[in-house]
Amino acid sequence: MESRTLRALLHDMLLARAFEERAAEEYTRGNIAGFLHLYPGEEAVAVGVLHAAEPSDYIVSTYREHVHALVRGIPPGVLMAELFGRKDGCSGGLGGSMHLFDRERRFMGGYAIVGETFPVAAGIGYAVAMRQLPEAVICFFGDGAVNQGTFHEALNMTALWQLPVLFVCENNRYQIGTEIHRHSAVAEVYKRACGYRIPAHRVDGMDVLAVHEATQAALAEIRGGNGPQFLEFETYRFRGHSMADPGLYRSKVEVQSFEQEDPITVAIAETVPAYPSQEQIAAAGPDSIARLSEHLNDAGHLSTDQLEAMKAEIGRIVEQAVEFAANSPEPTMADAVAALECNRGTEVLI
Amino acid sequence: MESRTLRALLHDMLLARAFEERAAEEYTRGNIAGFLHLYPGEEAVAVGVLHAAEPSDYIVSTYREHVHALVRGIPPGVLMAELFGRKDGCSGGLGGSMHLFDRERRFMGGYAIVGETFPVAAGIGYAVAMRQLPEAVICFFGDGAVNQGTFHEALNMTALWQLPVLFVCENNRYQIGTEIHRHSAVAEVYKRACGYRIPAHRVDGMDVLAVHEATQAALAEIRGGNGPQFLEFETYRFRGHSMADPGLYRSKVEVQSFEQEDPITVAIAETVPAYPSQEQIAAAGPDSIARLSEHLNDAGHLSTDQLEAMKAEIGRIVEQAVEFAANSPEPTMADAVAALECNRGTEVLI
Amino acid sequence: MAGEVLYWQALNRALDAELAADDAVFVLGEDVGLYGGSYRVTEGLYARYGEWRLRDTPISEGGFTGLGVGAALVGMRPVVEIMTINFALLALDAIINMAAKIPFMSGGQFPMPLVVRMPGGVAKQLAAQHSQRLEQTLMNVPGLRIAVPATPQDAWWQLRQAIRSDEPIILLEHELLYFSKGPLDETAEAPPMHRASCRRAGPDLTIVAYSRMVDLSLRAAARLAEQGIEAEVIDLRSLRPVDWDTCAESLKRTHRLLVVEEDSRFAGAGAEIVAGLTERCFFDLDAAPERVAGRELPIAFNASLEAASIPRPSDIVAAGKKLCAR
Amino acid sequence: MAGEVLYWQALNRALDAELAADDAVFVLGEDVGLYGGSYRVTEGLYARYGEWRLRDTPISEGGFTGLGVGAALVGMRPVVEIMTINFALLALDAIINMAAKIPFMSGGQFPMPLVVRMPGGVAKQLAAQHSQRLEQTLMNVPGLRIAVPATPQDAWWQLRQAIRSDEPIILLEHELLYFSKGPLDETAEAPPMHRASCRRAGPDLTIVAYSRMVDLSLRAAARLAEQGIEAEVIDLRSLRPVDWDTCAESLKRTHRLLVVEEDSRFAGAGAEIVAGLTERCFFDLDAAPERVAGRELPIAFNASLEAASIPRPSDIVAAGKKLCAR
Ligand SMILES: Cc1ncc(C[n+]2csc(CCOP(=O)(O)OP(=O)(O)O)c2C)c(N)n1
Ligand SMILES: Cc1ncc(C[n+]2csc(CCOP(=O)(O)OP(=O)(O)O)c2C)c(N)n1
Ligand SMILES: [Mg+2]
Ligand SMILES: [Mg+2]
Repeated sequence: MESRTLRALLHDMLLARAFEERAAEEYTRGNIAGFLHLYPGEEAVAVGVLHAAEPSDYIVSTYREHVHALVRGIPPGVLMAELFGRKDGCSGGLGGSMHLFDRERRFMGGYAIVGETFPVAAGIGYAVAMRQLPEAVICFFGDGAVNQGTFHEALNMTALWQLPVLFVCENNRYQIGTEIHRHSAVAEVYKRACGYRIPAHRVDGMDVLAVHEATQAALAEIRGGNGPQFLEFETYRFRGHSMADPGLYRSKVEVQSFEQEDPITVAIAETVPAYPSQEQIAAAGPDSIARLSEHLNDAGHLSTDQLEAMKAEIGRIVEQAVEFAANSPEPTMADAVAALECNRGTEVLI
Repeated sequence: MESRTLRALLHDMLLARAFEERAAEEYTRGNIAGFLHLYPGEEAVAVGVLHAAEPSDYIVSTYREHVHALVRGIPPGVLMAELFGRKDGCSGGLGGSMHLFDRERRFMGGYAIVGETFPVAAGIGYAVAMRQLPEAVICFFGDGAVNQGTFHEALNMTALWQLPVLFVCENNRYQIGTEIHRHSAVAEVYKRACGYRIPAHRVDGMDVLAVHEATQAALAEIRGGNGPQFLEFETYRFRGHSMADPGLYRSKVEVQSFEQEDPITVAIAETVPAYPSQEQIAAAGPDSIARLSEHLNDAGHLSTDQLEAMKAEIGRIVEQAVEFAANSPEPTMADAVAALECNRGTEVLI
Repeated sequence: MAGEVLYWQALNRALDAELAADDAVFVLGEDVGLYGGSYRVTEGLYARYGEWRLRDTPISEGGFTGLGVGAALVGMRPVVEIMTINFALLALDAIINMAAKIPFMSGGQFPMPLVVRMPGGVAKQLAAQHSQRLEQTLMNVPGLRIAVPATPQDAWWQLRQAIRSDEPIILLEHELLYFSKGPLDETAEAPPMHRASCRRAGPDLTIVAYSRMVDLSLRAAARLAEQGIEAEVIDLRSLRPVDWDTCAESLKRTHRLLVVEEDSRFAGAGAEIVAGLTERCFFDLDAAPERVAGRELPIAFNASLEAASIPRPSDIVAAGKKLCAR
Repeated sequence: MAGEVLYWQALNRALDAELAADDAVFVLGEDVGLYGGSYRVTEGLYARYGEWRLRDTPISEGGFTGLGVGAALVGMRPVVEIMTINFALLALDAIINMAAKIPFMSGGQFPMPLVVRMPGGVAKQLAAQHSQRLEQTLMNVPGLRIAVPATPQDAWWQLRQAIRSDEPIILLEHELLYFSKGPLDETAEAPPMHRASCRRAGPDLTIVAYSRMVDLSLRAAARLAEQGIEAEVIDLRSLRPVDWDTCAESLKRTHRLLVVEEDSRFAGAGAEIVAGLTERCFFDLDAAPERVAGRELPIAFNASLEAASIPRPSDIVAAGKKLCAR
């Protein structure tokens, strides 16, 4: 993979992490309210998948969709403004955190009723197939969502009519507080697709390169006119289900063991060969720092300095996003009515 | 298999056929109205399955359930009275053809919204499992029903909690006018069960003995505490979807080829060894009739005379059923209100 | 110009016209294609437009209605047929939580040119689960429009208007109206979709009805006239929005309101009609408004009980007389 | 005897009492077990009663509500928790076409001892899809009962009554009430489930409300009192059936009706209250009845718009003054 691509993946993962952690802070400060579902731990999925997509593809997502939106290219300020409920948000402050929409970027919405993404994606896929366009629809959902009836109905229809839909399961092993073995008779989610003859694979969702590669392959199949594809990414969320969830149902050991697989740490290791952790540096003592910096010099992709610079820039981006959001006005009742009536054309209806 | 059992299977299949054909006549005469979904062609399934069940098992069915009810033991007169909408019907004339209920015989209802049978069966199974009783729930449904979301949801829950439910798919290859390859991505219905780790088999639904055997085996597994089982029976309906359906979407060739597999003809061949068809007798000429009757004499199970007697008796049963129905009074509005309020106890509610 | 056609034929022609006019239009539902629709509404169209435009679906109401929503998001104009409204309970999330809300919650980015057609009402001994009426459920949803054509002409007009509109629109058809006949002038200009229509003028009493109850009300009005009571009969044609002005204007003259609906009375569609008109016309009313409505019972299979569970012309006559006696 | 508890605690104790009293009772829903319920209503019960009695379900609202129906058919007393009413759109077939109709269509053979609990209403910036109110949908269903407890005491009473009853009963809880406090006397005798309660007496105006709107109405009544208008505030407690007598009796004295509901106005629950009371009390009324209700909009995420989309005490005060000025 090219350096540039690798750097871009890392950049977006770091941005995603920083954006979400900042959103959590703003929630604590009272600038964001309602349900706030954060993504830390799962960045490799959104970044790996969406970097494999074309601008002409469509994205359908859930309530845990900030990072999908961000990686898709919605400006961080516009996103943050939506979380703040402001007029300059991507849904005009009317949708909020769970309902991000961006027509221009074909970001077809965050849906908050579990299972809605499936038929919406199927419907967009139907339109694409009918018009015989080379576009694909990427449908995100969690492990808990696969037990909703619409999952089954949509998988059957997309397979039956060979619709260009890529089903992307973000299997973080939890449906709020219910662990996958307690909600699904079959914990290997990709196996569900066999009942519909949809090609399905399970991939390490903590490894952004593996995610990217699997997605490219699946999208190529879809564009080849071979109907839907299914990818299950094994991942983990480091935080509670939403800001309201203390996450008491998970053991500390479990959470820690997944934190060691943090996709960002993993991605950094990939991008910055031999980049040492702060602990490694401390543990190695001054002598070995010298030794380690040699590794960094042979690097391939990114020096520690460059990484620090990237992080600093991301810090500024997020800061600006918050500023933009804070300065954006609130939508008015007239805006709300106009949104509802956006589809009131000139037809003789009223 | 014992002679007695074989004769009982044949008897019930013949009764079923006669009952349904008579219902069709009564519909034409205007004594029955509404939707009337008949069963001819599929008798081997209901008879084979239900003869393997215990009185303590529960039955959940669809709108095409007259024969399930009949074989379960609801008296033909009581059934016919329900089709006539009369007070002595098994649902008091309030439910009608699609909503047959009989608490005593654990006939837990015919449901007319496709897909409702699944969660109802799961719920009864839940109660049985919780109470650790040796009972099973038999859930009937068609090939079209498996694309409803509740199918998926119920299969997952029954498998997850190991509930004692036998799923019985009557695959007659049509969802009204839509052939199975046009409604399901996977036409081998039993394969759907694999996504839930439910043991599943496909069986010839025109062969009553095969149906019976498969059901016995599945029920034994269930009673052994091994959770749900799934059986797909390949069958065919000779008539339209309901009395309102001329069935123009099926080719004559197809219908005829299935008629040659009529489960009743097949069952008669099984029960009355060497019992010749009218055509065979005619074609063989007088000499061979003599020869064939020898076969009948070694018979095992039933002589031609006995068969004719059985048919005659069935004719009388059906005749009496119609008479009983025609003489039953109509339910009154007070009956209707009482039914709605059957559950209004002595609690302090109103 | 105007010939007589059956109600289903008017719908069939409307679909045909719109399918021909715009290739973003497609129809989906169970047996709408090869079979031609269980009430013949799509007869002949499969052969003409092919399977992508007339899509036979699996039995997956929630899924295929949601599929319609998705297709509408990208500019298609799907016409979803839910075989009967009884199955719409499985599709309400798609209609209420998606179709009606997406235009709003996307901040106005996504219009929703979706039509959902469904026959409903009490037909002939279809029993409790197949005699559903859901108008009040849908009426309470901001963002939806509901049309209730009672004649072939309105069926033709309102279905075409619905398909051409970018709003999510529900067309409630009635199973017993499909084979009713009436004039159809395909070239006549359509009134606004929500405009109520006065089907009979009269100074003594205003009867407000919709769908099949319009015909029953007209029959009752004829009988009332024999007894010296001249009722005005208003066909609402639309249940969301309701054309309050036409009704209020009539009440100003008649001072008496009778609402007729097939739905069971308690919290049915008639509740809003009575409440909305009382609020608007309180001082015009000389008597308490009345509703003739379905009973508080599921619909029985037995034919006599079924008939007694919904309004009959005689019930309307009795209520009209009582109301005018006050 | 009576201590102060939170609303969710009253529900928790009611469940505990009934789970202990009858082993046919079991609770099912998403995260009701190990997690203890998203609003803490089932806290501690999983440990006490085990997984078969507190069943964590997959996300399958249609399926597990239908499972409750099946279990009720064989004499269990399931208490289904739908995490929030927003997801009930996926379970309406089980509630409306099954639970409410089976007793009737089985000819009275099968009672339906099912309880479905669900929090709903507009809470705090949960946005369009999570701010649903469905009372009018359920009110139109013969065979259902709907309880809307507004206080911990009623929550305790009505949940226990519901579990002990053989009728299918919906308990509509309000997300903003869970953490409200009030007295609870566990030994006090319960009034009939459907009986409305007069929360404040006054001769000038009758305010009819339910659920969270009761508290807002009481606050508005206090402010009206400062301006010389003494309002009576009636808490309906039950939406099906409605206790007409208590309301009518009040109107006989006050002659003015104001209905307050959070639901959007058009065809909301208030429509039936206004229509039913107008029909019953027309000649007692001195002015047209009024509704203070939610706007005809999905609920916006933005906090100010959200607040402006549902009744505020000031809206009630304004409507009360206007009504009494007539
Ligand atoms: C139909 C429906 N039921 C329940 C909920 C409440 N709920 C929100 S998120 C969630 C868990 C979803 O789990 P999963 O699909 O694994 O996604 P994750 O949150 O883990 O990303 C639940 C139960 C909902 N939003 N919609
Ligand atoms: C939810 C729902 N959708 C549609 C229908 C209309 N309908 C009645 S039977 C039927 C076909 C069912 O096919 P299948 O499950 O194969 O059973 P079969 O009639 O062949 O026995 C349909 C579509 C219905 N009753 N319920
Ligand atoms: Mg998850
Ligand atoms: Mg079939």
